[in-house]
Parts: sequence; structure tokens; C-alpha cells
Amino acid sequence: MPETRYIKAVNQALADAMEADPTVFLIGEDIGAAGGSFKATRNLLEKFGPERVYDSPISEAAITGMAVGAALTGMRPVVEIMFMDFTTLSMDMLVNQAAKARSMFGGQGSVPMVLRTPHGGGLNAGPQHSQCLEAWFAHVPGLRVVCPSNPADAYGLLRAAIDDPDPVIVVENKALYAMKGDLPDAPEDRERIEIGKGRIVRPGRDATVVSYGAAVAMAETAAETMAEEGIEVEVIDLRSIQPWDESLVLESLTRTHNLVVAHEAVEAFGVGAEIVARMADIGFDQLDGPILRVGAPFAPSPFGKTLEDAYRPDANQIVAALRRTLA
Amino acid sequence: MPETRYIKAVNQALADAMEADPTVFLIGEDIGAAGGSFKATRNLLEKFGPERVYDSPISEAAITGMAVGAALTGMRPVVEIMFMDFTTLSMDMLVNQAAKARSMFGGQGSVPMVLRTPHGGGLNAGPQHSQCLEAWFAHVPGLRVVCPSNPADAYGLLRAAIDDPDPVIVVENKALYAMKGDLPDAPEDRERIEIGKGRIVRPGRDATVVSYGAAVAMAETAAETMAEEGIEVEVIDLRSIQPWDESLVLESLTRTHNLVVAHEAVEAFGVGAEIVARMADIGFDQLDGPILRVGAPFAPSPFGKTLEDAYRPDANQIVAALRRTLA
Amino acid sequence: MKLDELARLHRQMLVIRRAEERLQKLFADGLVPGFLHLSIGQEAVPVGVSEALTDCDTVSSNHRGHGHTLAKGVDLKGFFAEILGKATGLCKGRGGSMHVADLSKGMLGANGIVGAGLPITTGSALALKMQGQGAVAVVYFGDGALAEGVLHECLNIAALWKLPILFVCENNGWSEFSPTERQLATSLDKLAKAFGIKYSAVDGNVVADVATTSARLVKAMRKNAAPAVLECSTTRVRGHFEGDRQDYRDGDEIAALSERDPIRLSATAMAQAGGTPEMLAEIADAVDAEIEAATQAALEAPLPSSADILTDVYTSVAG
Amino acid sequence: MKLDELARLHRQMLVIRRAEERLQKLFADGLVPGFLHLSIGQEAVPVGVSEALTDCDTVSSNHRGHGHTLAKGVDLKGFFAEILGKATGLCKGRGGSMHVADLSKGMLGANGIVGAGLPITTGSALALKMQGQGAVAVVYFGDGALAEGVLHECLNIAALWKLPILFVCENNGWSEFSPTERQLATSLDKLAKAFGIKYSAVDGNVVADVATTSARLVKAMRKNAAPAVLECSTTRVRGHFEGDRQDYRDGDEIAALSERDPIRLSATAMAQAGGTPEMLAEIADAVDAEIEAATQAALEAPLPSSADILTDVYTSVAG
Ligand SMILES: Cc1ncc(C[n+]2csc(CCOP(=O)(O)OP(=O)(O)O)c2C)c(N)n1
Ligand SMILES: Cc1ncc(C[n+]2csc(CCOP(=O)(O)OP(=O)(O)O)c2C)c(N)n1
Ligand SMILES: [Mg+2]
Ligand SMILES: [Mg+2]
Repeated sequence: MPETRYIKAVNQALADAMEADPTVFLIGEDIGAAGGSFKATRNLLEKFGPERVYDSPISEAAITGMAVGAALTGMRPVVEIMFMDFTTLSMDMLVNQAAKARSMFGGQGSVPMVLRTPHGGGLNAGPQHSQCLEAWFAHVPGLRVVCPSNPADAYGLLRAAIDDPDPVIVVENKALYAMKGDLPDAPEDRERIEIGKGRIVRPGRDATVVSYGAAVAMAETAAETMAEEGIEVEVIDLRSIQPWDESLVLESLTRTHNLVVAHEAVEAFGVGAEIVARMADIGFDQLDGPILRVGAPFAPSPFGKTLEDAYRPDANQIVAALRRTLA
Repeated sequence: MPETRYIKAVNQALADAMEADPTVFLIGEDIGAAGGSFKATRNLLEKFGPERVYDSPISEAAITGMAVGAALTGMRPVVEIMFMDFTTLSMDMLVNQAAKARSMFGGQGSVPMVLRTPHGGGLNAGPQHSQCLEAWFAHVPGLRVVCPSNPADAYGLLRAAIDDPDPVIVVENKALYAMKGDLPDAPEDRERIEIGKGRIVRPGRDATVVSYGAAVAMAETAAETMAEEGIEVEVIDLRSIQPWDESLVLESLTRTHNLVVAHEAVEAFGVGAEIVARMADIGFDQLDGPILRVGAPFAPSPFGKTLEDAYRPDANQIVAALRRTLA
Repeated sequence: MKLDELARLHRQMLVIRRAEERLQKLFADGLVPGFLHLSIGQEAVPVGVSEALTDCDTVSSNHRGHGHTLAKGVDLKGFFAEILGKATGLCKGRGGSMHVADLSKGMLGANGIVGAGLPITTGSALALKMQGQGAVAVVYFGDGALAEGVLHECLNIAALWKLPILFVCENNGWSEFSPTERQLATSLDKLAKAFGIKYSAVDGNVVADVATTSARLVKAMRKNAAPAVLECSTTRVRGHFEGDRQDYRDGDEIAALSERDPIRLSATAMAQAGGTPEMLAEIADAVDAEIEAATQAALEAPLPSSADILTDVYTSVAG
Repeated sequence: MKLDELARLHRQMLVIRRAEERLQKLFADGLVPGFLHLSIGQEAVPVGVSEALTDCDTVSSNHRGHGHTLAKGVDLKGFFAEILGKATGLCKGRGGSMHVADLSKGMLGANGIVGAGLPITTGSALALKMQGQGAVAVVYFGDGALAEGVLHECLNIAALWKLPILFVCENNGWSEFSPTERQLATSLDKLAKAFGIKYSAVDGNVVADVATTSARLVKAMRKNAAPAVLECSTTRVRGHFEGDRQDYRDGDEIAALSERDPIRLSATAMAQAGGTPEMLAEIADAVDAEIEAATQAALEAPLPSSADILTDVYTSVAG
């Protein structure tokens, strides 16, 4: 399946996981006959039947909590929350229940559930349908958080998340759903991607940009721009946010000595803050310049194209940050 | 009222605000006849009657949302959520509604509501009754977050929060509720504290510790320990977390050149990360050593005294961080 | 109902209908950013309910809120401009279709979160009760929202504290792409009964019925604060949002909807009350002109400046 | 009910009672960290319900969960050690009173969040239904939890999907320091009816009645998966938590509770069925010895090592 779209890769991962393990099942709103609002579950009801694909009422708290209970009872539920903004209705179940069960029960069991949800802008969907809230979940011990930047990663991280014995939030960037990329035809060739490991997307010696999700492509564009001036920028795709690949970032920094962190989420108190903070500690001696962040400004995501375009971080901002840290 | 306890200062702030403004009212669970689980609202039902003090059913989402609607209808509601862990049930109303109404309605109005809630450990209350989740709210444009470290601040910040035209989360540290401090007898002498301004609690020239809430006292203890060795540590109490007093911290850093940030919340992706990240940008040239953080380890807050004691950050950890950055 | 009253209601419904039809075209032309949920076929509900309301009363709405907004009397130009994301919009182009609000008219906002209007309106009703002027609060929600837990919390509190809130359910049988019956093991009459809340059902496509029942309920509420539930059976003609081809829906079902078209029904009612074709034509022309003017103004209006992104996040700058 | 059966139930209730009385003392002596919510006066509910259950069935509980836990058959030593925060506790001393769990017995945990057990158990019921072995899930919750929206969501889904879940409400009339009647405009029978869920009410202090009704409901559920609601009227004798002096409660009301003491009632029932005072004394002695042994073991057990704080947060180390 060369030229597989990101959303199709998600779909394939779900299908392959369901094929491989009868305890995997899906629950979410309009994920059955309708195949999901973004079509991540297209044809899965037909393929696996209503006993594996549950089209739920509009009850986010209940379905997330049901996943916790089903996971504690031997199943591997995969919940779809239609927009990440709606996880605000699932927080107790994710944070107080799923995340803590294993630890507070003294390691008796685990909660092998996955919650998939799209974040990000680009659809002019406005302040309640565009938020990137992954920093919240990354702050919660017991949860894992991943955020794929391309179709192959969407496949591989989702498979790994479903295999994982602990609760994993899989954050998909909705603007990437139409992105094309390669995915092997043979099921056995399709690879899982280890949670917690990042990837050097483009090597470079002068500065490092750490990013994830939709920001990876922006970072690559920024790196190309800088390359024209002879500045070689290394681009890292974190892939996993919790845990994140601290040693990969540190290792890169020890070579480039300059660091920019870029993501689509609001900059203040975002994921980037943690990465910077760690590097300002363990990487301090390596730094040649300030560590800069690129993220959304401190405002709700506005509706409307001009405003949203101005609001969303882009490659130019990464270029500007690179220039500033290298100055 | 010299020797006023923190909880009594909260109570006084509520009483004074209700006295001053008939649109201020209270809503929460068992806040009426029972005076609140921690007695923050003691006697207020008697004083102001059931039309100003609403003892609510156990419905956190509804009461938080009702505060949004009442605020949009000309009132100044103050919600009590009994433990910060339970704000997980109020997230949609806080994040999608309260925080965004003003901006997404184009500045037509505002949401002058306050949500008071206690965070933190020390009661052996375990993983679902001890969390410090302020970093979540600080990441949400449209919300303000404050966290008082002593009785006078508990009074002054709460009064300012109630006056504020925008939604404010007032995070009280439950282990501080019994703390004593001064509060003037005459109502007119009791001062509001400007949101967004921090305070130098103890001046010093060799290193800066930035903290808030219960960590302020730990930082002071750490500073005393260091002083015995002739190292003068400046201690800053942020008071406000969103917005936080960036210029005060930067100014301190330009004098001390060494920075430690300490809080009770989980270190990873916590409030401290943002402070470090900003200083690793705008304060980079001032830094003589790595910026270090002190916070809780990446685990749910354990029940039981030994475990909880080991889990909660303390002055020794701040001392160790200071020694490391100064090394 | 008298002819002039019927005509006024008819006109208001037509404003909503034509406005949405115009938006439908503008959307097809790529001029409407974001999601667009049309309420074509449902106009009688907000028009009928709003007859009972003044600017002192508050309403809050959901994702399918154009009718609720216009019926509450908000400015048509500001409405169009908002949905097109223009600086002259009611929300300065920052909210769009899912967040139109006009606080000066007591319109507390459309909402992108299913069920979110419920607690907001319950709180507004509490505020109105405290203010003691006899004003009431109205929340519009769909049948799909009946599954959200916050409904339960709000029915309970509204009943317990005798709040002047009218819960208006627009039951169009659909929740996005699914028939709502597959999502609910209960119904609103049963829930209202469980909480001891007065329940009324009307044909939500007969505007006079909606108006009469709402008037009765609101009048009672103004005198003795207490919640009431009004369930309006109605018809979603278009897809869940524009761009939804409704493959999941029986063609015959959609075709049959025109039988129940609230505007057609209201035209018939007018004729029965002595209305003439000329009268209808006159209304239609006036509405068309109004819509056209608002559309043109919105099309010509400037986009918001990206320099304004941080404006209005807070009322004042702290720190 | 036959004498030996009554005796078994009596014994189980007495284990809970004595365990909690012992905990009450340990708490007064400062040996129990954190909050302690005792279920003294409510023992008949879990003992009666658990009669119908096996280890394959799951239960989940709330903050007042000692009875639910012990009745499900968890190890008494592990239970005591957990509540005292010891390394030998069921949860290695990391959960305490509000989080005792024993997954090997299908006990999915007490819970510090009111209402949280509801969706967890609903999901467990879905899993059990998928697994097709006829197992059922039971959720215990208090009357105060009836105000949480998640109840509505779970009643709906359980009814809609015909899940084998027994909703057991322990209605003790109190929600912390407030009479629950001041918090609710509805009741569980009405809610169950609204969702078409089979509803039964029993005197929750008469263990045989709880057992008989539960057995009937669970049996039906094992054959044809479908939810049921069991409301047990019961009595909270102690304060909301230890340390609560119950100033808000009428002294006479508390005094009158002993009339309805489930253990006293069960002793009477045993006597009527031919039980002798010696038999009761024998049971009491055996229970006391058991409790004392568990207490001593817990008191002597080591505290968890603070080096273990990061253990068990995740199953394996990623990254
Ligand atoms: C909390 C939440 N969950 C899901 C959605 C996605 N969603 C938008 S509208 C809708 C269906 C609503 O159906 P109904 O309430 O009947 O309104 P209708 O569209 O029929 O007018 C859903 C599921 C949402 N916006 N918010
Ligand atoms: C979500 C949430 N809100 C509030 C609380 C605080 N709280 C603990 S128990 C309780 C009352 C519960 O009453 P009920 O459900 O009747 O149980 P009972 O204590 O009577 O057994 C409350 C309000 C909580 N733990 N969780
Ligand atoms: Mg509908
Ligand atoms: Mg109770």
C-alpha cells in the first residue's frame, strides 16, 4: 500500500490489531456504520461485527470509563474521542482511574486501553474543535502519550499502543489525516514503533529542532530553508511525548549545541516547556545559545482562515527561532 | 486578627466579598450548613442565607457550568470543588466554556467566576485526593491561576480573584489550611493582591528559588540552611501562576545567575517547566549554571505516611538542587 | 392565532430559512470557513419559543444554532458577517457558526460541545431567579444530547431549586449519522417525569403550536419559578453538516420531509386565516432583500486582523 | 433461609463489623493514615449481594468500600495491612482504605471519586458479556452518587446494550454531612423506570432479603444479560468519616439506628431458625480471633520502602 493516507494507516492498524487479538474492541461515537467522523473506523463494523465495534451514545465520560473497566476485565478497548477538546469530559476516567489503577492497586493488574483522538487546527473548526491538550496527559503519571507525524508512524504507534499493557493516549493531528506515505502491503511487514523512542528525521550539525505531529513537517521545511544558507539543522520527531526520548535529544544537542522545540499546541506550559527544562538541566553545558520554543500564542484557537493561519505555528517561525538562537 | 489561620483568611475573603458585592454568591458541595469540608465557608450560610450560599448535589460538571452561565448573566459566582482531583469532572466547563467565552464571543462580555479548590498532599489522602493539577489550567488561554502560600495571600488573592472580570482558579494548598499568619482587623485594611505579581520573600544574591504554595516555606527553609554556609538565596513566591511574574524572576536571575524552581506538583510537564523554559530563553545570558527543578516524582501520590513523605518535595531537595546548580 | 401574528412568525421563519439557504450556497462556494450545521426544517421551534421571550430572558444553544440566534433577535448583518468570519461579525469573526452569541440580546452562545448549554443555562436561570425580575432562561438541545450525563445533573438541580428554565429539545431523530433511537434507552418525557418536571410535547414544525405552548410555559415560569421541558418533534432536512451526503438516510424519508416543512405548514395556516398569495410574496420579497443586504455586507466586510489574535482573551492585562 | 446459611451470612457480616470496629480503634490511636469511611450498619448489603457471586464476577465500589471488599472474599490480612499502609497490603500499601482492590477476586477497587465505579463496572459488564461465560458485574454506590451525571450515562448504556450489571445503591439517607433528600429531586426507582431497567428495593439491613433478591436478579442476568437495579435502604451509623462528630445529626436518630442493626436483626433471625446463643458466641469468638490475627499481622508488617515509589506506575519501562 504505497501512498497510504494517514487516516487509512490508522484504519489498517485497528484492523490488524483486531485481527491479531480477539480482545481488542472499539468504542466511540458514530464509529460503526458511519465509520467515524474522520473515517478512521471505516468498514470495521462490517468486518468485525457489532460485538467488536460499539457505536456509542454521546457519553464521553461513560465510554472512557467503560474502557477502564473492560481493560481491568481482560479486554483491550480502543476508544475514539471525536475531537481532543471532548476529552475534557473524560478526564476523571483517564486521570483518576486509568492512570492510577496499576500503581494504587500495587501492581496487581494494568489498564491496557487506548484512547485515540485528533488534535490541531487547519479546519477552521474554532476554539472548541482545535485544541492540542497533550501536555495535560503528559503531566499525569501512569499515562503514555504518542503523536504520530506520518502514516507509517500512525500505524506503528497505534499498534504499539494497543499492545502496550498500560493506558496510551494516541493523539492524531487532524490536518495530517489526508497525508500520504508508504505502508507495506504484507501485514507482517508493517512495523510497530516502540513507544518512547524518537527519530532523527533529518540529520544536521548546526542546530536541533525537536518536534512532533504536524510540526515535524514544518521543521523539515525550516531546515531546508536554513540549508540554503549553509546551516545544517537536525530535525527530531519525538513520536512519543510521554515518555519522550530524552537521550536522543541530548545526544543531538551535544553535537549541534543549539535547540529549538516546535509544536502546534499553545507554547505556554506546553510540551516544549518540559523538553527545554530538561535540556536546561542535563544539557546546560552543551548550549551555545538560548533554547527557543515555537508554539501557538496564548489565545483560544480562532475560527476563520486568516486568524487561524496566523495563529498556527509555521516553518517561518521555526526559521526565525533558529536564527535567533544561532545569532 | 493576628494569628489568623489560612482557612479563616479564605473564609474572611469570601465574607468580605459577599458583603461588598451582592452579586457574589457561593456554590459547592456541603458548603452550607456544614461550612465546607475544610470549613472555608463556615457560618456563611447563617450570615448570607440560602440565596447566597448554595449547597449543591454531587454534580461537579453542572455546578461549574452553572457558574459560567450565572457569570454571563451578571453574577460573580464562587465555586468550591472539594478536592482539586475532582476538577477532572469540570474540565469542559472550565476549558471549553469559561476560558473561551470572552474571546470567542469577540469580547462582548466576560466570565467573572472563581473556582476555589485545594491541592496537595500531607493528609495521606492518596492518589485521588492529593493531586496538584495547576499546570493544566495554566496551559489554557483565558484562565487565570493563583496559588497563595500564606493566610494574608489567601485573603488577598481570593479578593482579587473575585473582583477579576475573568475566570480565576484559586488553588489552595490543603496542608497550609492550618497555617497561621496576620490579617488586619479592620476590613478596610485587608488588602487585595494583584494577580500576576510575585513577591521576593527573602532577598539573596547567590541563587534564586522560585516557588509557590506550600513550596515557598520549603524554599525559605532551604535558604536558611544555605545561609549557614554563607550562601544567600533569594526566594520568590510567584503567588500567580497564570500569568506569572516573568520580569520579577528575570530581574532576580540577573542578580543571582542561578535558578531553581520548586513546587509540590509532579515535576515532569509541571509549572516549573514553563518557568525554566522562559528563563532558558530570555534569561539565558544570565545563567551561570543549569536551571534545576524540584517537584514530585513521576508517580501517583501514594497513600501512607512513609511513602507520601518520601514522595513530597522538601527543603532538602531544594538544598541539593541549589548545591548542584552552584557547583 | 390571528393572521398578523401568523404572518410575523412566518416571516421570522423565512428569515432563518433564507439565511441558511444562502449560507448553504456560500459554503458550496467555499466562502464559509469551518463546520456549518443547518437547521433547515427546524425553524418553527426557535421562532415559536422566542415569541414568549424578551431581551431580558436568556437562551443558549448548540452546534445547530442559527435559528435560535436569529429568533432571539440578533442583528442579521452581524450574524452573516460572523459566520463568514469577518471583523464586523457579532463575535468579530472569532467564533463562527458554532459560537455565535449576542449577550445584549440574552443570547449566551451557540456551542460546539454537545450538552454544554445545559449547565450554562441552568446557571443563568439561577442568576435570573436571584435577580428577581421574572426573567427566564431557555436551553435548546438535540435528542442526541439526551445521552450526556450533564442533562441529568441539570434536570435534578433545576427541579430541586425550582429554577426558571425551559429545556427545549429539538427531537429530529438524528444524532449526526445515527438514528438517535439506537443511542437511547429512555426518552425525555420519562426523564422529566423522573424529576417531577412539567413536560409538554408539540409538533415542532407547527409554529403556532410551539408558540402557544411556550407562551403558556413561560408565563407560568415567570410567576412561579420552576423548570419545564418542551419536546419538539422536528425534521433535519440537510445532512449533519454541509458536505454530509446523508448516504445513511433513506431517500424516501428525506423526500417525505417536505410534507412537514414548517414554512409550508405556516403558509397553509396563513391561507386558512385569510392570508393571500400576495401577502406571502410580499414577505418573501422583503426577506430576500434583507438576506441579500446582509450577505453583501458580510461579503464586503474586512477580515479580522491577525494582529488581534491576543485581543479579548482577557478583559484586562494582569501582571 | 436455613440456619446454616443464616449463620454463614451472619459470620461474614460480623467479620466486616469487627474489622471496622478494630479500624475505628486503630484510627483513634493514629495508626490509620488518610480518610477512613466506615460502613458500620451497612454490612448486610455486600454480604447479601456477594452470596450470588463467584470470583468470576466483578464488583467495584466507592469510598465506603470495606464491606464490599471483604464480602467479595479478599484476604483479611491483606486488607488490614493495606488500610494500615503496610507493604504486605493488597495494594502494597499504596492505595489504602479508599483504593483497596483484589483483581484476583474480581474486586476492581474501592474508589475515591463519587460515581466513578459506575462506568468502570459498566465496562466490566460489557467485557464479561463479550467473554460469554455468564459472569456479571456489580457496582456499589451511595444515594449521594445519584446526582452525578455519569449514572445517567451508564443506566442508558447498560439498558441499551443489555449488559449484565447489577446497580446496587446503598441508600443510607446521607451524603457526607447533608441529608440526600436535599440534593435529589428524583429517586432511583424513577430513574430505573425511565430507562426500562428492572428495579427492586429491599431492606438493606436484612441480610436474607438482600441475599434472596440478589440471587434472583443475578440468576436472571446470567441467563439473559440485562441490567438490574437493587436499592437497599440502610443505615450509616458512624460519621461520614472517622473524626466526623455528626453534630448535624439528631442524637435520637443515631440512637434509633441500633433497632435496625443488621447484625442484631440477623442474630434474631438465627434464633428464630433455631440458632442458640452458644452458636452466636462461637461465631463471635472465631471472628474476633481472625480479626485479631489480621490486625497483629498488619501492625507488625513492614512499611513500604520509599525506594519503591516509582514501581508499578507502568507495567514495563518504555523509552
Ligand atoms: C461532547 C461532544 N461530543 C460529540 C460531539 C460531536 N457531535 C456534534 S453534533 C452531534 C450530534 C448531536 O445530535 P443532536 O443533539 O440530536 O443534535 P442535532 O445535530 O440533531 O441537531 C455530535 C455527536 C460534540 N460536538 N460534542
Ligand atoms: C466526584 C466527587 N465529589 C465529591 C466527593 C466527596 N465525597 C465523598 S463521599 C461523598 C458523599 C457520598 O454520599 P453517598 O454516595 O450517599 O455515599 P455514603 O457516604 O453515604 O456511603 C462526597 C460528596 C468525592 N469523593 N468525589
Ligand atoms: Mg438530533
Ligand atoms: Mg449515602
